[in-house]
Amino acid sequence: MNKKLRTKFLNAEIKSPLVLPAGIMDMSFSGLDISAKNGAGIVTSKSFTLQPRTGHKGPVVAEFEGGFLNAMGLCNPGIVDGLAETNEFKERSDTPVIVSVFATNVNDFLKLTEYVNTSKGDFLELNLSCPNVFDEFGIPLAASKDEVHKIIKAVKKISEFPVIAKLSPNVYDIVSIAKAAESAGADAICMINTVGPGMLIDTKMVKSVLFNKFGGLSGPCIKPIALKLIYQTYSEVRIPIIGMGGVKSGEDAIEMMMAGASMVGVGTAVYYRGIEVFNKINNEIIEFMDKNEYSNLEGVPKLEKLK
Amino acid sequence: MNKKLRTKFLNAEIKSPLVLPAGIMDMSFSGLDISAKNGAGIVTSKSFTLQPRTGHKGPVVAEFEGGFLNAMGLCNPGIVDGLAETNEFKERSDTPVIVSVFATNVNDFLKLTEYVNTSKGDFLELNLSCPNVFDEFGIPLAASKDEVHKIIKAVKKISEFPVIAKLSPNVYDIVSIAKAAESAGADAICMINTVGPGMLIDTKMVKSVLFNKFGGLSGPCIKPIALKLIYQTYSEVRIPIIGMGGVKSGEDAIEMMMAGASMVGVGTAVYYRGIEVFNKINNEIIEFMDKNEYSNLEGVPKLEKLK
Amino acid sequence: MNKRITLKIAKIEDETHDIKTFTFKHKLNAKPGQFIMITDFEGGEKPLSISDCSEDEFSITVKKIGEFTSRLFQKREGDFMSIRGAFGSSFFISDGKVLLVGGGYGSIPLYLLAKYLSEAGADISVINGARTKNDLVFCDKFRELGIKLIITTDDGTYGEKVSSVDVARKILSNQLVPKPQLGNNDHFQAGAWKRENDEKKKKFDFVYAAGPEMMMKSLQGVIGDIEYEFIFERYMKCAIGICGNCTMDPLGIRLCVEGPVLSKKIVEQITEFGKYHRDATGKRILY
Amino acid sequence: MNKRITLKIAKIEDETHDIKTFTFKHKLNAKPGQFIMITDFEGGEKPLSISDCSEDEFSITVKKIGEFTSRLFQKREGDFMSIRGAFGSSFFISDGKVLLVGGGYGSIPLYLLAKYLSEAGADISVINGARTKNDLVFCDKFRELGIKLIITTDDGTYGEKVSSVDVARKILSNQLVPKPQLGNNDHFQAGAWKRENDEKKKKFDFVYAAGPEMMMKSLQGVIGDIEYEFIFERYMKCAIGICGNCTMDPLGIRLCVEGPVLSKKIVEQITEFGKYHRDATGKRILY
Ligand SMILES: Cc1cc2nc3c(=O)[nH]c(=O)nc-3n(C[C@H](O)[C@H](O)[C@H](O)COP(=O)(O)OP(=O)(O)OC[C@H]3O[C@@H](n4cnc5c(N)ncnc54)[C@H](O)[C@@H]3O)c2cc1C
Ligand SMILES: Cc1cc2nc3c(=O)[nH]c(=O)nc-3n(C[C@H](O)[C@H](O)[C@H](O)COP(=O)(O)OP(=O)(O)OC[C@H]3O[C@@H](n4cnc5c(N)ncnc54)[C@H](O)[C@@H]3O)c2cc1C
Ligand SMILES: Cc1cc2nc3c(=O)[nH]c(=O)nc-3n(C[C@H](O)[C@H](O)[C@H](O)COP(=O)(O)O)c2cc1C
Ligand SMILES: Cc1cc2nc3c(=O)[nH]c(=O)nc-3n(C[C@H](O)[C@H](O)[C@H](O)COP(=O)(O)O)c2cc1C
Ligand code: FES
Ligand code: FES
Repeated sequence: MNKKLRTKFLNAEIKSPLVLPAGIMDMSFSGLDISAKNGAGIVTSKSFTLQPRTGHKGPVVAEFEGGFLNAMGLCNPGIVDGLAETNEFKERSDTPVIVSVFATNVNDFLKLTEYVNTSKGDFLELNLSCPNVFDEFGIPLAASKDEVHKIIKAVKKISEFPVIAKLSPNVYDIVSIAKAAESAGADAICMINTVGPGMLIDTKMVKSVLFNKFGGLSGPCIKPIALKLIYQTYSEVRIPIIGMGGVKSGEDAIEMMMAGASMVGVGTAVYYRGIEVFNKINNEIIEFMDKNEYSNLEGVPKLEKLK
Repeated sequence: MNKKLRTKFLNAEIKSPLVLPAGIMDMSFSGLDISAKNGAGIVTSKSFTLQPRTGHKGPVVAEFEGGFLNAMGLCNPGIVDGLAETNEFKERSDTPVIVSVFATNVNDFLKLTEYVNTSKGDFLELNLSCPNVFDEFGIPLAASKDEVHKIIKAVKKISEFPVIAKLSPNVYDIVSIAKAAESAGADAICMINTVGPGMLIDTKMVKSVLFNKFGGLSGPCIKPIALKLIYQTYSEVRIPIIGMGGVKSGEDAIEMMMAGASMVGVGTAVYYRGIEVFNKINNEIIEFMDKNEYSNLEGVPKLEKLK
Repeated sequence: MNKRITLKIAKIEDETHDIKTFTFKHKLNAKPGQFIMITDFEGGEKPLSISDCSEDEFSITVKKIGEFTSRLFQKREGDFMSIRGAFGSSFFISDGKVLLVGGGYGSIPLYLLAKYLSEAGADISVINGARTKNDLVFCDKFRELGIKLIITTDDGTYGEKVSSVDVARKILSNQLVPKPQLGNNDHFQAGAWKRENDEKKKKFDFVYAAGPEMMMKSLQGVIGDIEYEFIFERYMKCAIGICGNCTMDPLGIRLCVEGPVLSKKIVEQITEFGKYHRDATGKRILY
Repeated sequence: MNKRITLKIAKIEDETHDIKTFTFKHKLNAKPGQFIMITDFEGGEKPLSISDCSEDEFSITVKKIGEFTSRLFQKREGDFMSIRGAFGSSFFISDGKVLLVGGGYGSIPLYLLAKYLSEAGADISVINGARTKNDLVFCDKFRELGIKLIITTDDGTYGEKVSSVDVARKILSNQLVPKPQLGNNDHFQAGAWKRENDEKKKKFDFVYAAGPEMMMKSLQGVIGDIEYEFIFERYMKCAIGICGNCTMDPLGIRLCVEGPVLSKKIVEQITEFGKYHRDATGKRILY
């Protein structure tokens, strides 16, 4: 891959700043592999839970103008079978892999971390986007800086891999949560998870389209929300940010970087532009760099931080 | 206008369920008038403040895939000149008008209400979407059910017009706020205001596109978020809802109604489909009713409420 | 194309005791091998092959298996169903000498294929097999196309007791030469179709197969170096190529996008073929 | 079309002491009368008429007035500016006998119009007026088009002391007949352009005007029943027809969508014409 795309992320050398995010093309080692082969610099596993989960009944996705709703329901084969896929991927590829895990309490996160410690993964990502678990003030886990701090602090104590906190955009003050993650020892932030959630209705059958009724928004239309939250967070934390949400083009990826992202996730755009999307965006980034005379990614400027 | 579109809203007879929402084509009596002439059943004034406001410097709007960001900054001529426009409109039209007002505290809302009492308006709408004023727990006004309750209760005591609470979607639990509004005596809910906010970046100049940096999302892509919040609210309050957010077609309007809206706002779609958008949507609603054999709007079913 | 459309069921027809065809009036523009995702919004959205498709209508043909298909079987004409698609790859349309091998409800996508092949002027033989006579689908439809039809049953309830793969092996090696059927006299009869010595041996140009994966796996072993396409099933959720549930190892082929029809070159690289597939959790299930 | 594009300033030229032309290399496809919104992202996005436009470049011509335009005047060639557009209505292109009346920097959109009219074969007279000689724009550009040019100044610093509306009145009533200019000898000279008795009176087909609103208001009084189009200015924010800041009473015409060029039929119904406009708060400002 073109040298111009080389980047560092937490002391790892990465061949492209693009990341395959959790939940996209990652139910199998081969899904990770084809994404890496198509130009992703880092790939992320599905968010694994302790037990296997079938996820929600279909329809689990629904398109609208500007994006998709999804309510996969965290379907995954469970941490044991999941890590087997991750390991099989690592036997074939030198592309770094982020193992994503999901739980709703410290204990389960710790158990998951122990499993991940035994794997061939490179990074551990904690999916902290649960809207259904509340702290004592009735604030959802995703929005509770105390919960987030507690979980990360505990996980950091035992994790053998750098720890990435994946944050939900659906909170008042994502910056305070990012800061809580940072102060608890998180090595990086990954943001944003899906927005909303939202709903769509079939007017002929008078039914919500998703069987789960509600699903998170992803795709181009969430990009402005992602950029804003990444920019705010970048202005106040020092740890690197994997920025994502609606990235579809090289231009979008550059926007993410200018907002403060070190790495850029590309999820739903796999639908819009095919699995080749990573290389397409890689090439567009190079084009942009050539046109604007940036010789390496570090040279691409960031917005002035918010005061 | 076609009789099929007749609807009741708070004891007023309305010729179409479509509403021109606050902030769209409403800086002048003639903007309201042309919207009514083009088929809006109710028109809303710009949100007036006690003093005139120039609003933010431009750019104040920015397009992205699926919608627009705007950061108008509540520009308005102030309540006195604003009501003069409203009154001039009412001299020419029998279309009901909602006077929207914005403040950040009870006292100012009360002063605004006194002005509105002297006007020819038909409804009073309180724009409660301020993200910049916090209650004692650090919760923004838009998200504080106590603040919302306090303001509405006070305003209801003196308002000579039915009071509509306009809610922000950017809160954890819009239902509790809607319920607070209802229990304080609000006659209706208007939802949703713009989403996010978000940001866009010009990659050549490395600047945020909006001079205010951040702006609220409107347009088609917020429809799923609007539908979800309206549906949740409809499931738990009895007062009518003016539903809005991304409505662009008759099908969208029907979705809003099925989610629980009594009236449907059409804002940003004025850009996509011209000022004729109201009549276009009116016609599409009639077409839908004919095709699915609904003889009046009350016959259009709602989704089963959430339990 | 992922736009959802909600349609009334225009017609429901029984194919067998547990297979029905549902027809919708809608211009779908689907090609043989493609599928739709269909739902009634009551839980479950499922991939089903297009079994027929014309200018203004299309059909799906469904075997009652579990929760979703059972509910579908209770629908009546006039009921709404909501679909998106058509999705996926379609069969190559050869104009040469071709053999189609279908097993059980797997034969469903082969009918539309046969129609297209027939229009293209191909010399078509179809082996339509099933476990037992009651599971045979589309025999009449194949007959109507006027092609060479060979019906087999594993248990001999229709014709001899024989596996379709065995028959395919004999036909591909020209030991047997199927003749255009006479009336309904088209069950497998090894004797009747023995190659006469004066019959010319023309090699087959293309083999198509649809059916149980283990059947296709065996068939692969007898095809030799002839070009082929198989149609596969994997658990599908999004059908738009993002969730990754339907990927096939080790290529990461997404069956909903690059499939469901896969060509020889791809099939030969698929190590999970005939070994395992993944369920709704992503767990591997061995065959 | 609302897509934003960020471009380098290719060329900056002085027109007068306080008017400059900025040229960009970009295919804008704008028609005479249309405008763009332009910003440097330092505060302010402003509507400016397209003053020239060809296959691969376009220009704007700007008078230094306040904060934004002053900052614009400090830009250099090679600096970026970001634009969206072109927006709005454009002038009708007549091929008859037409009179263009421009006042001050208002003449800016008339040059591109004159170019189009000239191509359409119209018989063109332009009255290019200003308060004083230093405020005259585009005189040379109009001269290059080889059309009948009449330059007026309110204070007589170029030609006689005369108002452009007065001159327009005389020309429209055929008391004066403008002749093609000789060299730079095109300032207003009532004597030189008196109608000779043998000159045929052909009525004007179309009048175009651009300039201070009160000038256009007076002009309206002398046009009689000839068709006309005026180009207006109102405070613009969104430029996409949703904020309503630029509406004109009582029609609710959005100047950014239905304007900035308005035809006689519309202008005649606009009650605020020459009376008031609205500022950034929406407050009415009397002329
Ligand atoms: C591309 C493709 C085309 C198909 N075409 C046809 C067809 O034309 N006719 C037909 O009858 N069947 C077809 N199937 C199979 C059909 O999708 C399943 O029979 C159906 O989903 C069963 O659902 P259920 O709820 O009734 O059964 P369940 O009890 O839910 O499942 C029974 C079995 O059906 C399969 N299945 C269930 N859900 C899915 C899913 N979402 N994706 C894939 N497989 C699933 C699994 O093997 C499962 O073990 C096709 C499958 C695929 C992938
Ligand atoms: C359709 C249209 C075409 C125009 N074409 C030209 C042109 O070709 N050349 C040119 O020099 N000027 C043109 N103008 C006027 C130009 O927009 C203003 O001169 C400019 O915006 C002044 O900005 P400022 O910050 O320098 O001055 P400010 O000090 O901000 O304002 C001075 C005056 O400029 C006007 N103005 C300011 N902002 C706006 C705005 N957003 N929209 C409309 N008017 C505004 C107001 O009358 C204001 O009183 C046009 C205006 C319109 C509406
Ligand atoms: C189908 C789908 C499944 C997802 N599953 C997960 C998941 O398991 N864990 C997680 O942290 N995020 C999950 N996400 C969120 C994505 O990782 C990403 O944050 C989001 O989609 C925004 O990026 P995009 O707009 O590029 O898709 C999922 C998104 C989609 C569309
Ligand atoms: C340019 C613009 C200005 C707006 N101004 C206001 C306002 O002053 N007060 C208010 O309550 N809502 C305001 N809104 C929000 C709209 O009333 C509406 O809630 C929102 O745009 C969603 O509807 P839409 O997607 O149909 O535009 C504004 C929206 C836009 C796009
Ligand atoms: S079903 Fe989701 S990738 Fe194929
Ligand atoms: S500037 Fe907003 S409507 Fe014209």
